[in-house]
Amino acid sequence: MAADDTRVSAVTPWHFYALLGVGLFSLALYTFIVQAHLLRKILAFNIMGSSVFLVLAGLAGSPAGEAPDPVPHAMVITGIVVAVSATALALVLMLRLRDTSGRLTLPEDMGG
Amino acid sequence: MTIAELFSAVLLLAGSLFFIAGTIGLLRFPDVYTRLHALTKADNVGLGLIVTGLILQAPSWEVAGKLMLIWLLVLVASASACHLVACTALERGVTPWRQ
Amino acid sequence: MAAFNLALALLLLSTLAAGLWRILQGPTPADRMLAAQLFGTTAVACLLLLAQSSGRASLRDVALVFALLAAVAVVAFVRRTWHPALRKGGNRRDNR
Amino acid sequence: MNQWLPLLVLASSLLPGLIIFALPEHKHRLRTILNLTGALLKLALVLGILWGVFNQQQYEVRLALLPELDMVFRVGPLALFFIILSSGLWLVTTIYAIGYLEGSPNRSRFFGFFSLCVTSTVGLAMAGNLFTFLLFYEMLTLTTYPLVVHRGTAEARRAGRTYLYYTVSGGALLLAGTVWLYSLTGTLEFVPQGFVSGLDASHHQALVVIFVLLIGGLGVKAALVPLHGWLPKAMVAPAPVSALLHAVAVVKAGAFGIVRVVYEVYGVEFSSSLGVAYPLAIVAAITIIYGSMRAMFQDNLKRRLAYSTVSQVSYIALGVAIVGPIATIGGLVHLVHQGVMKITLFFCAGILDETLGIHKVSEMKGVGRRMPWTMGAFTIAAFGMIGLPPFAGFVSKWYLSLGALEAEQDWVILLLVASSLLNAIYFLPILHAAWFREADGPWPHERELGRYETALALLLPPLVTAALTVLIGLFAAAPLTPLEWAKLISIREFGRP
Amino acid sequence: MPEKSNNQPTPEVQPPSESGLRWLSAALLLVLFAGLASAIMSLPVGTSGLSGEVEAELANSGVSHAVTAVLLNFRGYDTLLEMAVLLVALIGVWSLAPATAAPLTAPGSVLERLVELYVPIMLLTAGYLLWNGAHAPGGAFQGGAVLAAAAVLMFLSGRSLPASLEAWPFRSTIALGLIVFSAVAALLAWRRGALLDYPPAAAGALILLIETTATVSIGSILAALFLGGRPGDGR
Amino acid sequence: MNQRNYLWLLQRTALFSLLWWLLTEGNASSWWFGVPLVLLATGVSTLLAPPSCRSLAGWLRFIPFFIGHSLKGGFDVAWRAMHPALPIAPLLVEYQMRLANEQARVFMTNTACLLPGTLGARFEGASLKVHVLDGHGDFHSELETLEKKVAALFCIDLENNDGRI
Amino acid sequence: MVREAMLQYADIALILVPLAGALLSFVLPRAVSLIGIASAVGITFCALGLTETLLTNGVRQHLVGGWGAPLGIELRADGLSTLMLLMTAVVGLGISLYARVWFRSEANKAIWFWPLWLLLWTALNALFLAADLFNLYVTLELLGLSATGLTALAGSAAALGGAMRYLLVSLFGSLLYLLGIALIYHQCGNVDIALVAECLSPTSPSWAALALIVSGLVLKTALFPFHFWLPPAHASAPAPVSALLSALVIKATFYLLLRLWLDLFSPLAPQLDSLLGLLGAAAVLWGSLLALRQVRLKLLIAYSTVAQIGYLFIAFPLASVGMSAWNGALYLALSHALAKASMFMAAGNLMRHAGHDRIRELDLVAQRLPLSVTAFALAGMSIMGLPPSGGFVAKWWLLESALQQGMWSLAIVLVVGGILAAAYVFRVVGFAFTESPVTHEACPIPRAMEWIALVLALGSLLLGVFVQPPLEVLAVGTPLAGGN
Ligand code: NA
Ligand code: NA
Repeated sequence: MAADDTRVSAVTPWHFYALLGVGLFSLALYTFIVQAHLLRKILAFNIMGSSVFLVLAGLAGSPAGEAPDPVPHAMVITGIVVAVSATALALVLMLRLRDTSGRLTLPEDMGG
Repeated sequence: MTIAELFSAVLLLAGSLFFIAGTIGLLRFPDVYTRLHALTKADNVGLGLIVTGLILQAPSWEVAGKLMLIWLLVLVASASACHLVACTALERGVTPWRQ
Repeated sequence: MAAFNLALALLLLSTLAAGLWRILQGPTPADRMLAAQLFGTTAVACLLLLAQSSGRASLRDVALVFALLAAVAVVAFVRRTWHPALRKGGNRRDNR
Repeated sequence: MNQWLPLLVLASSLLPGLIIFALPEHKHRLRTILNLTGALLKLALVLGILWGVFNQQQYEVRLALLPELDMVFRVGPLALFFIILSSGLWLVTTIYAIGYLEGSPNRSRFFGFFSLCVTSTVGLAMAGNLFTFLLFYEMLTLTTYPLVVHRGTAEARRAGRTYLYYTVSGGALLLAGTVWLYSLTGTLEFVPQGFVSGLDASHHQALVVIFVLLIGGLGVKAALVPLHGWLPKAMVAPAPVSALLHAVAVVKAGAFGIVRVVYEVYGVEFSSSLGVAYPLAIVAAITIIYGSMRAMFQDNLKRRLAYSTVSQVSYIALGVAIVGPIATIGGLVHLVHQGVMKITLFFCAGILDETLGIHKVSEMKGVGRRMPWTMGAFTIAAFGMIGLPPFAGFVSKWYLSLGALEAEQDWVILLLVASSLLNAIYFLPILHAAWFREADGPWPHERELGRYETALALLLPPLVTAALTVLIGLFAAAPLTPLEWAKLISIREFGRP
Repeated sequence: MPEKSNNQPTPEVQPPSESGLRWLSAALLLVLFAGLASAIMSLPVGTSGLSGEVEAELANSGVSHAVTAVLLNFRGYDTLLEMAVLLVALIGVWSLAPATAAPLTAPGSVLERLVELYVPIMLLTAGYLLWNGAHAPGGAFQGGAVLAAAAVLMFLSGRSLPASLEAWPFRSTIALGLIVFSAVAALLAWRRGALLDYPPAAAGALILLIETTATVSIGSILAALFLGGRPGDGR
Repeated sequence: MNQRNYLWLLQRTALFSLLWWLLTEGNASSWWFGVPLVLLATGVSTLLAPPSCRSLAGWLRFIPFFIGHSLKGGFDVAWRAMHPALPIAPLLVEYQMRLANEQARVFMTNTACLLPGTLGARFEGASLKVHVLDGHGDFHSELETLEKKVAALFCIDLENNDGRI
Repeated sequence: MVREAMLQYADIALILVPLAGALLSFVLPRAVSLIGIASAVGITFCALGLTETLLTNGVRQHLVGGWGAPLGIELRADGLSTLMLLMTAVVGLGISLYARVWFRSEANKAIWFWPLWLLLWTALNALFLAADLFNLYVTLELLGLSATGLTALAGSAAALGGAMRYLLVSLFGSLLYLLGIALIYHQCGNVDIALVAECLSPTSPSWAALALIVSGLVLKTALFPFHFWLPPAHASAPAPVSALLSALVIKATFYLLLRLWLDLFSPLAPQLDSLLGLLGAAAVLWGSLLALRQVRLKLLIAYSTVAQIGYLFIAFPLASVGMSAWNGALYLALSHALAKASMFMAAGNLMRHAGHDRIRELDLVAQRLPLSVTAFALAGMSIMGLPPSGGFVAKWWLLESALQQGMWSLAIVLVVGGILAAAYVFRVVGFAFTESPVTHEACPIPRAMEWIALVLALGSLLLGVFVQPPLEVLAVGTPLAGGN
């Protein structure tokens, strides 16, 4: 699939979804970095994930009313399952960390 | 626009108004019990009206039945949820608001 | 008609903003849960309207799943998060 | 057979070493048998090769390692020169070490590394290219470290750390120089008169830097000032280890490497025209004087000997750096002569320590009468170091002086005279105290070790090496002596006697 | 477990990072956003991606819904690994902690009646979603999620798995989907030379088999994840 | 298992079949997959909730009552919520149910939530705590009407009943 | 017959065998270690079989579902993939054997270790075989989650904290990667690496995808300054887990980065290699310096990993001339895998024996656990880059490239890094020679655990002696030819 010149760059509603996606991604990333509380980090991760899915699926809308491209949708479903799994593991890990160390934040750096 | 469509539109609009009313109740009522009243009753009537409105537009009987089914499920869930929340609030000692 | 349905769906969506305010306000977790319940019911209504307006029958299935999962969410809330037996100390946070 | 012999020479110490590691601590007898069998076998194999080389046989093994870069063992005259020294002195040192470590812990570990250390030295001696040399040079570092820290005291570990910092850094310099050289030339094969002279003149500046890197890397082990700092500290190691460091393996490996680089990588003529030989001579000269000056002020006997090594080994570098066949002979022959003499001195120092607890020069008053044989050997070696005829050291200094005259470097004569004077200043007082002064009181820590003045296993090795010091000095002109070998090598390098 | 945190004094949270760091990250993220936005705005429009290819092979895929065809056939291998991801998360959770104790009080009649009514309906709905996946949106994950919700409802009403089922029967159920999926993949590789190379005639049936078992497994895994720990001990 | 139970099972199977039919929106080709599922759902349902009496006639009468009253409840609460003065006077009252059947009690509690002004907050045995939105209203008779309707659904005779299950 | 089948299906068997092992060990917890060892042996045979087919028949390609790109997913085994698979198999077998003994006293952990480890192995093999960008994303997630589970297995607060940090970083890295893939898909309309390579152009979507993917993978590979998560995770996990994290998991993301760099990105951003090289150099120095400062042995080893990762990235700017820089980086990856696994095992032995891993108190261990200390020292040789070892060969090639191109600063970093490595390795070995008395209860260590560490260490040395075979494998269908 070489880049062919018939494709034009123009703004469509689908671009809007993708823009929304990267905007959300940036916002959530800010939370992910700045917030120390693990639950917030995990939530931020989930929002980042959703915004990536928004980019992936949002741009899959077809221009001329045809059926939308199913491949990104399938990828999003796979991605959601992965995100759910990761979230479950992260939450349980967080609770275990609280039980053992009494904290809901990451420990200080070790050794430097 | 046919009569059925007009009727449907009225029902949908009425249903939406109930939703809005329920939301207002959720905002204005003073405690969790009264808010439960607002939410449960208004939203279920709202949904019922919307479902009825949509049934009038439904392409087939099966779809109409499915819409009814969904409404019934929401109804059961809301009623049970309403009781469960109220019951838990009582047990946790949330005192009802009095004038 | 489809446009009308779509407009109503958007109207309903806008009421969700009010629900957000309740979530922010609380004061008890139950109040926040109520807002979540409001979201559930409203979402069902929206989805049904959208299914009609867009002709996507599958959205009705989504509404169905929403109806089922909303119940589970509330039950999980009262049995796990807000369960009376799990309360320690006073109910300062519940009563205001 | 010609392929196998070099490998067998390696195996004769490698295999015993590996087996010894696995031996339980209490199996002294088996360990001793393995040690001595290995050492004797190696000496026998080396003598076999000597005979072969004498009869114009070629000994070469080539093992593919990196693409286009082989591990090569080639036994020519220069390699053999060093191998004979190492394997001969190893045998003697092994006997000495067996006696010295009698009853001490961790002997399996000690003799295991001891054997690996000699394996590395022999491999480095036989290396047919700079790459192989580098491999064994680094292995030598690793195998000596456990010997230096063998005693496990805090001081030993400090010394070990210093040793590592110096030698690993030296190895890194050598590696950098070697790789750089390889990236310019595409070959690292040792050949007489070197292989870099054909390079384009635009590379000459790089070649100078590479020379500095290589000599810097080798100079650490050869203890060229200012890279010598590890050597005096390492004297905390047991006496056999000091013997190994100073005479058999480490310091010699550095000096030998300098010989290889100057003669068979750069070629001595090219080094001179590149302008790197003269600075090397200056560094060597400074080291000679500096080492002797420091030696004078050491009361600790082993430390004084260590500084003496710093000074004496640089005669080799000096001889190499002075362009001319005669100076080359002087430098090369000192490789062997210094080894034989210095090992004698360290053996004796070890005996004094073991038998009487003497560590310091100031404790040596009257020790000549208590231990005449030991001090006799010590005296012969010290005279040799000073350069008195007819001992071995005289031969070296003689050829160095002649070579300096031939190369019109008259200042070297002055240097040698000064150095000899300094040598006399730090050795003669020891001898005077030992032979002509009365002991102040009881010895610091006297032990009864057998029928003779000390244990026989300790006494025999210095006597043998002292005898050698006399013999190779007296019969320097006889066939197959170090001097004759050195002449042979020099002819190969310069194409003329 | 979450209930503990509810009224407990909030565990110490580090003071918010210095404002300098915040400003720095905000600025960097602004740059990130700008870069990504410009990249998105210059993405070409009119690419239909792989929809043409999917359309062309849909008839041979064994299902008529394109997303399901991609998930179970064209990119079925992704889904196989994705189920392994789910399993890994569960094993990780089980390795971390025992399951939380069930709620202490009786569930109450209202809840019990709700469960009686809802659970069979959810079962039916899960089956419907699974069946629907062949020609419309839906499929194993959606069905599994509803199934898991049913199980969660059961847990919450105080019912737990009989002890006899907690060991290998439960573990087998959890692994079943992946076992069947990989067995089918391997079998097809053996008979036809490539992993998951369905014969077009049998594709529909095989996919349904895989999806059915996957639904059961996904349902049990999600339900088990909800418990937040391994069942059987710690009660 | 007696005949009534068979009938009951049949009823339930039919109910779940109807459900499947609705879910698949009448897709005839879905039944090969649906039948086992319906049977499974029936089985699970039977395990969870043993058979009990339901009156069809009662249901038919209940539906209009329910629709009418929930509409009334919706209007009532919507009116109160929108009214500027917020005309509410909440009260927590106790109501003694005469329903003997536990299922019936639950049904009544749930339904109370949807009908005008009442909210079944908690019940222990026959005593139901009801939260009413307007304490001045006639909530008691409302509840009694509801109870009668529910009793009819579950074949319960409220008059000849000593309050035990 | 069996042999032929194995040769024919070696690639997919590399995915199915560990997966089957994981499932079995999950269902039958009583037989976990037996199943685990059987799977490990099976995988090793498959990897050898794949190598054999690769050498006789060249690059292997497997069209999953028979579709082929772009509709379907392709698996591809060239020399680079096969070498990584082989490395994983050998080190994995060693780790499995070690873990069998290690977890003998902790049956309650063994039942979780084995399924997690086998799933991680599945992820590794699947990752090395994948030729599809989205499939790679799934394998990355499988890898990250299983590694998290394994890290947390120790159960201590330190381990849980380390696992949590690792999980968050790994998830974030994957998301960056996925966002990059999203941009690529919508630009190219597919996710097959070979097809995408033809489509990427120097436009802002391609650059954005590049930046996202490279930063995601760099984060996961713990390149300085994103190394902060590595030491806590690697140092607090149980020894076999530390070994596999440092030896294999890091290599997987590095492999992916390298693969994508070679196939997709290097023409797009030729200047980026300098940045990666710079970070690599910083990692070498910073990691080594911190390793020197550590009080605990396992942290020292973990920081040594940080430094060694740096070497891998130094190859990027060096690779513009000839193959020797890539050869060096890969050779370093191989020998580091063996050496680091061995080091963590040796450290695990010392820790079990002494009950702690404070370096200063490792008194007399040389006498008590001579094999473990020997293993540590021999593995250390490879880490220091001293001959004869794979590390030496790798460093030789890297240095050669650096000097050929006159990149003096990188050459100096390579040399200085070696010296620093010697310093930290001998800090440990030095304490092994102390002669302080026994001050604590010592716990006996099964000999097998010591031998396995030693064999892996010897493996890393043998890599320095037998250099041609790995290079022959690597040369098949190599993407490493580099620009000239
Ligand atoms: Na010197
Ligand atoms: Na000297």
